[in-house]
Amino acid sequence: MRDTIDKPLIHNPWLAQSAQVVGIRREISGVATYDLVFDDADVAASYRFAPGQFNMLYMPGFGESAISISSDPSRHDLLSHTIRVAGNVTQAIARQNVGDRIGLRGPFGSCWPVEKCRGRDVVIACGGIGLAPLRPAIYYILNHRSDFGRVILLYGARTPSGLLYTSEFESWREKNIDLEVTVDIGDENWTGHIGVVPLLFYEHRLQADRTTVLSCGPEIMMRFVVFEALARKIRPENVFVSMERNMSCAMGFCGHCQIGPYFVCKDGPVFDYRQAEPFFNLEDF
Amino acid sequence: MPANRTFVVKALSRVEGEGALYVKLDGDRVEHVELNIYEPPRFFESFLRGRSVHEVPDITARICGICPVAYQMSSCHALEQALGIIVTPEIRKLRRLLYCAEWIESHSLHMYLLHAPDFLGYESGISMATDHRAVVEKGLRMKKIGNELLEILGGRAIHPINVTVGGFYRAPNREALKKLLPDLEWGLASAIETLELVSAFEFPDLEMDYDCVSVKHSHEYPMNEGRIVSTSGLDIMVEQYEQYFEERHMPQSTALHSVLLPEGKSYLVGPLARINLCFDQLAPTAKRAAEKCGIEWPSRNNFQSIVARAVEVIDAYEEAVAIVKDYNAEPTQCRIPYTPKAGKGCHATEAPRGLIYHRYRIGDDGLIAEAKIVPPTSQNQGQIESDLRAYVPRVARFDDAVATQKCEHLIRNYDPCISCSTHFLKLTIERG
Amino acid sequence: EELPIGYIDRQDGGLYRLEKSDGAGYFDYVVGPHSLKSFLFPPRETLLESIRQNGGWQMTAPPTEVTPLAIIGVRSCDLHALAVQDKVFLGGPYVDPGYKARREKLFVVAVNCRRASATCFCHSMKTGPAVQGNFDLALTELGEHFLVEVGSEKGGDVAGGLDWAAASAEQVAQGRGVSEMLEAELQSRETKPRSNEGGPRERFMDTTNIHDLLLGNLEHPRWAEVAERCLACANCTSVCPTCFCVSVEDVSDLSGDNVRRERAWDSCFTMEHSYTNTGVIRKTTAARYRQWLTHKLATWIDQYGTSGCVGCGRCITWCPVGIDITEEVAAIRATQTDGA
Amino acid sequence: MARKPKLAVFKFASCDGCQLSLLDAEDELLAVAGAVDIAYFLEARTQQIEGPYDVGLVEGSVTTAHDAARIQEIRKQCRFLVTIGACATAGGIQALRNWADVNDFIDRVYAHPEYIKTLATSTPIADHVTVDFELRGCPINKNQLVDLVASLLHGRKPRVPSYAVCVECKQRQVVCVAVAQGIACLGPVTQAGCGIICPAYNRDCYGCFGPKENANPNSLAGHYLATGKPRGELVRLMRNFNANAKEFRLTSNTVERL
Ligand SMILES: Cc1cc2nc3c(=O)[nH]c(=O)nc-3n(C[C@H](O)[C@H](O)[C@H](O)COP(=O)(O)OP(=O)(O)OC[C@H]3O[C@@H](n4cnc5c(N)ncnc54)[C@H](O)[C@@H]3O)c2cc1C
Ligand code: SF4
Ligand code: SF4
Ligand code: SF4
Repeated sequence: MRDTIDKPLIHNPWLAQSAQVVGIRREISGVATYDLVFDDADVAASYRFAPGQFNMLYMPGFGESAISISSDPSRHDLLSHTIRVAGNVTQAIARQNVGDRIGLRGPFGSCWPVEKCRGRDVVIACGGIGLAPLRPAIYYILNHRSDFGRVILLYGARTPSGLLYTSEFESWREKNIDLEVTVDIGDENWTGHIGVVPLLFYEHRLQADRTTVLSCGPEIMMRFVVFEALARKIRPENVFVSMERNMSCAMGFCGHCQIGPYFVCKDGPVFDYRQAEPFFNLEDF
Repeated sequence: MPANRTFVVKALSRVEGEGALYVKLDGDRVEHVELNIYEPPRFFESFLRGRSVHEVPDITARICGICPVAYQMSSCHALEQALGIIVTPEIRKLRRLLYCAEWIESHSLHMYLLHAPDFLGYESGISMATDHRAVVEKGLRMKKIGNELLEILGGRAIHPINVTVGGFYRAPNREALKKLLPDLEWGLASAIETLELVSAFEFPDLEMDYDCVSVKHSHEYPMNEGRIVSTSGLDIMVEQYEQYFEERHMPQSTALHSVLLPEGKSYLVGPLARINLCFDQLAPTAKRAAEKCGIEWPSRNNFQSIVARAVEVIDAYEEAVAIVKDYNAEPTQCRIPYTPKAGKGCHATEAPRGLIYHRYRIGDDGLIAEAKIVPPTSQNQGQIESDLRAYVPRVARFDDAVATQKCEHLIRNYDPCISCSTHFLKLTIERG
Repeated sequence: EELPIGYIDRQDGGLYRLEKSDGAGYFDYVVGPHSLKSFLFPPRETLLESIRQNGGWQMTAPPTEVTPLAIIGVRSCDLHALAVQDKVFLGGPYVDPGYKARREKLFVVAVNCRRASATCFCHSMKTGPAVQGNFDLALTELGEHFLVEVGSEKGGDVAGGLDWAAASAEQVAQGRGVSEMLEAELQSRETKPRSNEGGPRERFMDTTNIHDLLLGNLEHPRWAEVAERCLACANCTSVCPTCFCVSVEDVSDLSGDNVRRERAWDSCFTMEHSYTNTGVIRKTTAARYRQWLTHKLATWIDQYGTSGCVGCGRCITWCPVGIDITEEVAAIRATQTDGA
Repeated sequence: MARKPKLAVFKFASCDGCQLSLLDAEDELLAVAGAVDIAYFLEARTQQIEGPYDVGLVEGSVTTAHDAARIQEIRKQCRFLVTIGACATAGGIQALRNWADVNDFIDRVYAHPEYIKTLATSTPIADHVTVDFELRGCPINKNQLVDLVASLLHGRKPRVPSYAVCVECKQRQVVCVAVAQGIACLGPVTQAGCGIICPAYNRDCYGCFGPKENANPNSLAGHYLATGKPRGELVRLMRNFNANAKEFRLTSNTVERL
């Protein structure tokens, strides 16, 4: 016990760092991507993150929100966050302009197992804004494309106008990513799939023993993705989901993000299905 | 001016509540004046029946958010009389301190935010602050200190929770009170400056033959107890109140006018009445300041009630300083225990706006069987109408807006606490 | 705070009374409403202060200056709770700076209990009654004398500086006897017939396989049943010496230019606790009670390697309607729906 | 700079205490008056600027037919309507009439009952029109009111917790009066916000802020009954300023019928 107390305290983990908004891209209605650069050059130089990790973005007076990093992990000059306007904090962020400053703590949480996927096939199944936390994983794979086998990206949204990052799709396809896009409700220009993401599993033959599934989106969608993956004999430890819970500290102090034995903030947000299984289908837990 | 003119003022402002004023003029002659009350009745006396004794001060507080302490104090005293409870001198002092706090708060609010703007030509204290920021800030701070005192003693400023039959639930924290002492001393000094400020105002010249009524105590300025006296020579025990005063329900209104028997005359309660009747009981500093402020006491001009309020704030601050200085230990007993039993009791105290009378009967089951409450505003209402009857002819020459504003000013002299079940709203003057 | 010397406490579900007792010594009241928790992990604390300054924010963490604090009369259950909170705030990848600073300046004078209240069940949780470490000095009341045990260097320095007589072997044995007797008495609760004429039920908890028992019964009807009684008022979690949930909120002035980020004790019983933008996760009181109990007694073990309950019984005493953690566990054990 | 938001304060059947809270915010009053345009506030100013208003604060309950019509008009005038206080959010103490015969009340007090126009019930504003936000309390807490104004100015959520009074009691380390003294306290079923003054002053919480979310007064009343509190006392405790709030109303009726 005592020895933990004597562990030197490197920095105050509650202290947010000031970062400047250097770019804002409107993605879809109600969602924009914010590029942030730390004010403190030392902080900027030492900051590293892994795909799937998130930051706590701070708007003084409003509060903090957990936001996944959506930029390329190999880029050290800026951090992107794709944010959907939801409530208090995200609305306040949406009122910021280029040049304004916000607070940032991070990175926090577990990451997509991209390292362990080297040499394997990867299925990325995501819905709506769930693509944002997976984009760093996609970039990672693209940066090391030859290290991976088949890479399938199954992406869906309610409508075509709800799809993120569509301008990048071409370049992803060029780099040999099987990209299937689906929507719940099409419009007159829509010629692609109609239906929910889990159905896209039927478009592909997967090799169970060499496939890893990464999924992020509404819980109900992830439940069916897991179902389809397991039905194809993919082992639960190779199926990864990203969970969301109220998060007030990101360090396991506040207790809000617990799911069973896990703190989503430090044990998650990315869990393999072995971990998530006991609690995944419980209401209210 | 047209011979027949009616002006309607949508709302009487800077008084607590809503209602209407109706004036009918025949040339310069006032044919009819009527203050109409729009406050919907809230039936406190009815639903006090069947409640426990200890709940009464919590409930009566809700009659009025502006002077809850007055209601609580009168309830407690009346019920203590019914139950034969005698409180300790320490409790008595703390109650007086509590009342001082409410006077400070209520009077400072009225003087600085509601009434002074009338004299200085502003539509509100808020507008006045643009030109006289320091003055308004001083008033706010004086008011705030009153509220802080209320919070320490009562738990909160509006509807205090620490007041109960038999005393207090918890003795006020000594340290907290002592810490407020410098503020109270500042308040005393500021109150003296306030008196200088307001006694230099220009007062419309409306001398009335008031029959002033107030509680009077042999050596204290009246707050919690005393006999009931009047200018016309009344000097009775509180128990006799209902033999001399009667509430009459005026048609067209939810208000009950209180009149002095047997003639059924209207009378004046409030700061001016108190100072006229109890000048000698003022605390020394307050008395000295009142003597040299240039107003002749007794005053028959209720526009000078603002001066009376300023004097009373000095008195209240002065007493508060003395009581707090003296408060060196929290009393070991701050609440006299009792068992509810059948009995009757009544009591009158002095709310910031004037005399307030409560009477209760406790039934054999120990619950309230009957309650009667006479708030200050219903007592003043007849007098307000009389004042207006005298005043309206003098302002009839002005156009509607100005005349209304002047009538409102007059009504504000009374600082009417309309929520005490009585409310004003619109002024109609019919000129025929 | 004054010590209620010469008093004993009478505790039961939703009931706490201090009563004068002739035989009572200095420390014969047992666990009171407050634990060490509030000293090391204050109910409200400022984490960060932000001031708007030329277009940006000046963000600073308030200094964690602390005055050394000595706490006298800490019981074994609370010492175990202290160890649990140490794990939470100091043992993970992140260290809470405020807790750390206060913890380092803490001096603990423990006391070996001579009696237990009806709500105590430290023996079930293996956390008492005898103090087992994590203190600076420990006292055992022996009639006229106190037996003092030194538990740390700091404690030794303090004791060394005082003119105390060395204890005889006999006295040491006598001291040990105090705890052993109490322990035996507590153990006997488990075999006693349950109803002891009208007096409060003397608590104990069967912890056999408790982790799997609770997690295997997440759909047990008892959760809904306890929710009929539970007020979701958060008294239990607040008095619990190990519960650590907080809410973190900004407090700002009217201009919005001066902001304090504060944390305050929260509870899994509040709605805010599981709020997310897409809905409250634990809407029902049943779900909240289940979260509390399963965390305290089961998933805590996954997280920190020990139970979150130290058997102090505070949650039983200070529950306004006397809901009893030991009874709820017993009820689930008696009627488990799962083979666990 | 953007146009200052227009604020209006309206009064229905009430004691005026809640609107007074704005004037009681002495430290912030002038700053508030600088930041918003106080367009209509009879208690404080003569100036009355016509609607529409950005924010309307409504105090008091609906007890007359005229007021029932007036609140409809006010709703049309206000973009964001906030009810302040127990009267406006639950019907207030005057809702006790809902358990009695109003005519009986009137006859006792007034000599000319024919002039008294009043409804048989006292109802909260939300029974009549859509309400955007509620500030509870009898009276409201002025800090919550100032925070509400600030939150409207800055476009954020007001900080108004929905948990029990007990949460703050424990935060302030106040020893529970129910457990340690056997006083029937409403804290466990009442929403926090008052600053837990009552338990801190050694007395029962009597429910000024109304039922907390997921309130369970049935269980609490059952426990108090079981530990010897008289039925009448519990009925009266629930029948105060929030008597007409659903959870309190149902429990007081249940206990009364026992
Ligand atoms: C690990 C993780 C990663 C996330 N990544 C993204 C992302 O990349 N882009 C994005 O748009 N959103 C993301 N979210 C969701 C985002 O955190 C919430 O939408 C956001 O906190 C809502 O805050 P608000 O203040 O605008 O809403 P309000 O409804 O006003 O919420 C108030 C506060 O409650 C908490 N809260 C509310 N909803 C959530 C939630 N869903 N998750 C956690 N805390 C919540 C926050 O502290 C928030 O400030 C992520 C959530 C988690 C847990
Ligand atoms: S769960 Fe109850 S008995 Fe266990 S440590 Fe917490 S308060 Fe004490
Ligand atoms: S168990 Fe008891 S103390 Fe805990 S939330 Fe429920 S009623 Fe409150
Ligand atoms: S809620 Fe209470 S304080 Fe507010 S107006 Fe009504 S009676 Fe007065």
